[in-house]
Amino acid sequence: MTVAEVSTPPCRTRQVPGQPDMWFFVLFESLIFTSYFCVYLYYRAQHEAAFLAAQSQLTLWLGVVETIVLLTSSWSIARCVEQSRNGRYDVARRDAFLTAGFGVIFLILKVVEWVRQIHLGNTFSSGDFFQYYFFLTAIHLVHVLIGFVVVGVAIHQLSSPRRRSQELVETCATYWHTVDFLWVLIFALLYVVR
Amino acid sequence: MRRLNRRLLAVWAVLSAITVIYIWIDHSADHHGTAHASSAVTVIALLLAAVKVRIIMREFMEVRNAPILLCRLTDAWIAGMSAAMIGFYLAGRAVAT
Amino acid sequence: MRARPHRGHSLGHIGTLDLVETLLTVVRKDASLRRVPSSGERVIFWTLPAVAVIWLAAFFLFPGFVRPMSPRASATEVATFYREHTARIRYSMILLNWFCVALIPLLMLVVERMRGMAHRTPILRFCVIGVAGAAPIAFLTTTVFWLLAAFQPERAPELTQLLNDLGWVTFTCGVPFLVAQSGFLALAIHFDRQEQPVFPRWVAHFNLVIGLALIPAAFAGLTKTGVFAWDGLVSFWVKNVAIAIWIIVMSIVVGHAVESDHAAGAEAVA
Amino acid sequence: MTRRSLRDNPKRELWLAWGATVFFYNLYAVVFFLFTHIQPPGQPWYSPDQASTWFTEHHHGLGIGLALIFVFGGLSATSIALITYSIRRMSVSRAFSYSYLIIYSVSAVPGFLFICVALTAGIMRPERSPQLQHWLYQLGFLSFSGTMGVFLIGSLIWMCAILLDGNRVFPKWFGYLNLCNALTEVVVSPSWIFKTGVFPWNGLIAWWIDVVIFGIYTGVFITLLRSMIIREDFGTGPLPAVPAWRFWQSPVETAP
Repeated sequence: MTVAEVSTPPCRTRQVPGQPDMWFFVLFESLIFTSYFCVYLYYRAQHEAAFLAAQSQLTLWLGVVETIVLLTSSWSIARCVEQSRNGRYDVARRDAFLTAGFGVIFLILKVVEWVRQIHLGNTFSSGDFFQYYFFLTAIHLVHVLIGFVVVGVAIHQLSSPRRRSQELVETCATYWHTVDFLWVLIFALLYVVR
Repeated sequence: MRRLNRRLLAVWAVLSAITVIYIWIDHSADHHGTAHASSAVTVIALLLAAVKVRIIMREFMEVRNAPILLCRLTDAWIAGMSAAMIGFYLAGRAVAT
Repeated sequence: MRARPHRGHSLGHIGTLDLVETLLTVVRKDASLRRVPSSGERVIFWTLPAVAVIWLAAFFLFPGFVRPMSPRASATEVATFYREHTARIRYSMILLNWFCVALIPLLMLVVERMRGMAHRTPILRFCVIGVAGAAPIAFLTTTVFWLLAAFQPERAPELTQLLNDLGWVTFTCGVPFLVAQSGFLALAIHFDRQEQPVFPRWVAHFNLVIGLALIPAAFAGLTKTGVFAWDGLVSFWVKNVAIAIWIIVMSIVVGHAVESDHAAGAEAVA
Repeated sequence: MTRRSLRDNPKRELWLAWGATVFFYNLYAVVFFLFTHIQPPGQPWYSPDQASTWFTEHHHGLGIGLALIFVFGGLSATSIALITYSIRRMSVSRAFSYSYLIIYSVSAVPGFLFICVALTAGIMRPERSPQLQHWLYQLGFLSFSGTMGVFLIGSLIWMCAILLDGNRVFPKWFGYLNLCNALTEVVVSPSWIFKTGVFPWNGLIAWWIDVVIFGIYTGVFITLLRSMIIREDFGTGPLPAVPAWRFWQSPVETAP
C-alpha cells in the first residue's frame, strides 16, 4: 500500500482479486508462455517464407470465431464474479455454467480445426510452422481442460450456502481469464503475425 | 449493478472489435492475394494483442480495483512481454539478413 | 453350471469354507480384538526360508553366477554361452523373476519394527519405503535382459552380447537403493535411544559395513579386468556375499523382534 | 553446533533428510553438467558413428559420473520422504502422502537408473557396432527426458494437497507452481517425436525452458521444506507462521 493510494478516497478498499497466490501463477505462467513465443518469433523471423506458406493454410475467420467465443466465456465469468459479490448466487452459477459452455464450444472448434489441418496433411511433425501451431494450441488446450476443473470448483462453491467463498470464485475467474489472454496472444502469433 | 454489467458488455464489445480488426489488417497486408512478410504487421499485431491483454487484466480481472502495486506489476509484465517478443522477432530478422 | 449348488461340489471347497468360518468366529468372539499390530507377521517371516532356498537354487542354476561370466568374453563366446546353457538360464531367471520381489515383505517387517523406534518423525521409515521397491525392480529388469538374450540365442552375437551387458550392468551397478537402505537403517537404529532398543546397537554398525561393501560394485562399468570388473572379487563376490549376509542377519534380527512382539501381544491379550 | 545440540534436537531426522536432499541435488547437477556432459545433452540427430564417437569422447567422465550416481542415487529417497512428511502434516488425507511416496519411489528406476545403465553399457565396449551404440545412446537420453507420467501425476498430487490444506504447511502459490512443473512434463513429450528443432530431447522449448522451470521449482521446494522444518511444532494443527527474521536463522534450534 502506497501513500498515494491511501490518500485517494476509493469507493471500496483496493483488494487483490482472488488469492494473491493465483497472481503469482498468472505472472509465472505468462512468463513461461512468453519464452515459447519468443522462441517461435525468433525462428520464424529467420525462415519467413516457409512459415508464411504454411500459415496461409490456416483459416483466419475460424481463429477469429474461436477468439470471440473465448472472450465471451471470459465475459461470462467476469459477470459471475460480479453477481456472486452482490449475493445473487443463482445468476452467478448460471454465468459459471455459461463460461464452461463457451469453453466447450471453443474446444469443439479447436478439434474441428485440428482435424481439418490433419486432413490437409498438416500434422505435428510436418514442417516448422505446424510444429509450433500444434504445440502452442495443444498446450493452451491443456490449460482450457484444467480450466474446466477450475470453473467446476467455482460452481461447487456457488452451489451451497455453506461454501460461497468469494475469494475462491475470484481465484477461479482469474485463472480462466489467464487462459483467455494467453489465447489472445497465441491467436495474434499464429494467425496474424507476418 | 446494471451499470457495471453494461461496462463489462462494453469491454467485451471492444475486445471483439479489436479481434475483427485483425481480419482487416490481414487483408490489407496482402499484395494481390499473396502473403508477404512484414515487420509492420507483426509489430502492430503484437501491440494490439498487448492492448487486449491489458484490457482483459484491467477490466475482466479487476486489476483496476486492485492495489497500485498489482496495477504497476501487470503493466510492467505486459510491457516486458511485448518488448521481449518484438525484440526476439527483430533479432531473428537481423540474424537472417 | 449355474444350477450347481454353491457349496459341496468338491471336498476341498467345503474344507476351505469351513476354515474361513472357523476363523471368522474366532475373530468375532472377541469384539474388542480389532487388530494386533504384529498379527500375521510370523507367517510373513516364515516365508523367508522358503524364499532363501529358491534364491539359492536359482543362483546355482544360473550358469553365469557360479563362475561369473567374464566381461572380456567376445560376442561369439557370449552367444555360444547362451546357446549352450539356454535351458538353465531360462529356468533360473524365471525363478528369480518370480521371487526377486519376495525381499519386500522382509523389508516391510523391518519398516513395521521401525515404528517402535524412539524417533520423533516417520522420515526414516518413509526413506526405507522409498527405496524398498526400487532394488527388487532393478533386479527384475536384470532378469528381463537375460531372459531376452536366452529367448532367441541364435540371434546376431552382438545383440546377445548387448543384452548380456545390460543385464550385468543392471545387476552389478544397480546397488544405489541397497546402499541407501543400509544407510537409512544404520541411522534409524543409531537414533533409537531407549532402554529397550528395537534392534541391538551392533545392527547399526553391521548395516554400515554392508552399505560400504556394496559401494565398489557401482564402479564396475569403469573396467573389464581386475577386482572391480563385474566378475571381480569386489564387484561380484564381496557385493553378493554382502547382500546374502545382510538378508540372513536381518532376517534373524527381525525374527527375534517379531517373536518378542508376538509374545508381548499374546501377553496383552491374555 | 555442538554434538550435544544435534543429538537433543527433536528435528535432527528432518534436518538430516533435508541436508541429504541438498547434497543429492547438488551432486546431480555436478555429475550431469561437469562430469558426464549428459547436460547439455548430446545431439538427438547423431548418426550411429557420431553416437559411437560421443561415447569414446566422454568415456572417463561418464564412467566416474555414472558410478557416483550408482553410489548415491538412493539418496533421492530423502527428498521424497521429506515431501511425504510435509503432506502428512497437512490437514488432508494420508492417501495423498502415500500416493506421492509410491509414485516417486517408482520413478527412480525409469528416471535415472535406465540412463545410467544404458550409458555405462555404452562406454564398456567402444568397439561395439555403431548401430548398437546408437541404440544405447537413444535409450539413455530418451528414458531420462521421456519419463514423464510419474512426475506429472506426482506434482499434481502434491498440488492438490497444498491447495486443500488448512494447516498452511506451504503457501498456496507453491501449489500453483506445482502445476507449472507438472505442465513441463507435458511440454517435454515431443522429445519422443523430434530429432531437430526446438522440441527434441535437447530442444530449446522441450528441454531447456523445462530445465529452468524445474531448477526454480527445486530451489523453491528445498527452501520451503527448510522453512517447514523450522516451523514444525510436532502438533496436528496449523503450522505457526514464520517471522521473516527467523527464516534465515541458523537451522539448529534448541529443544523446547
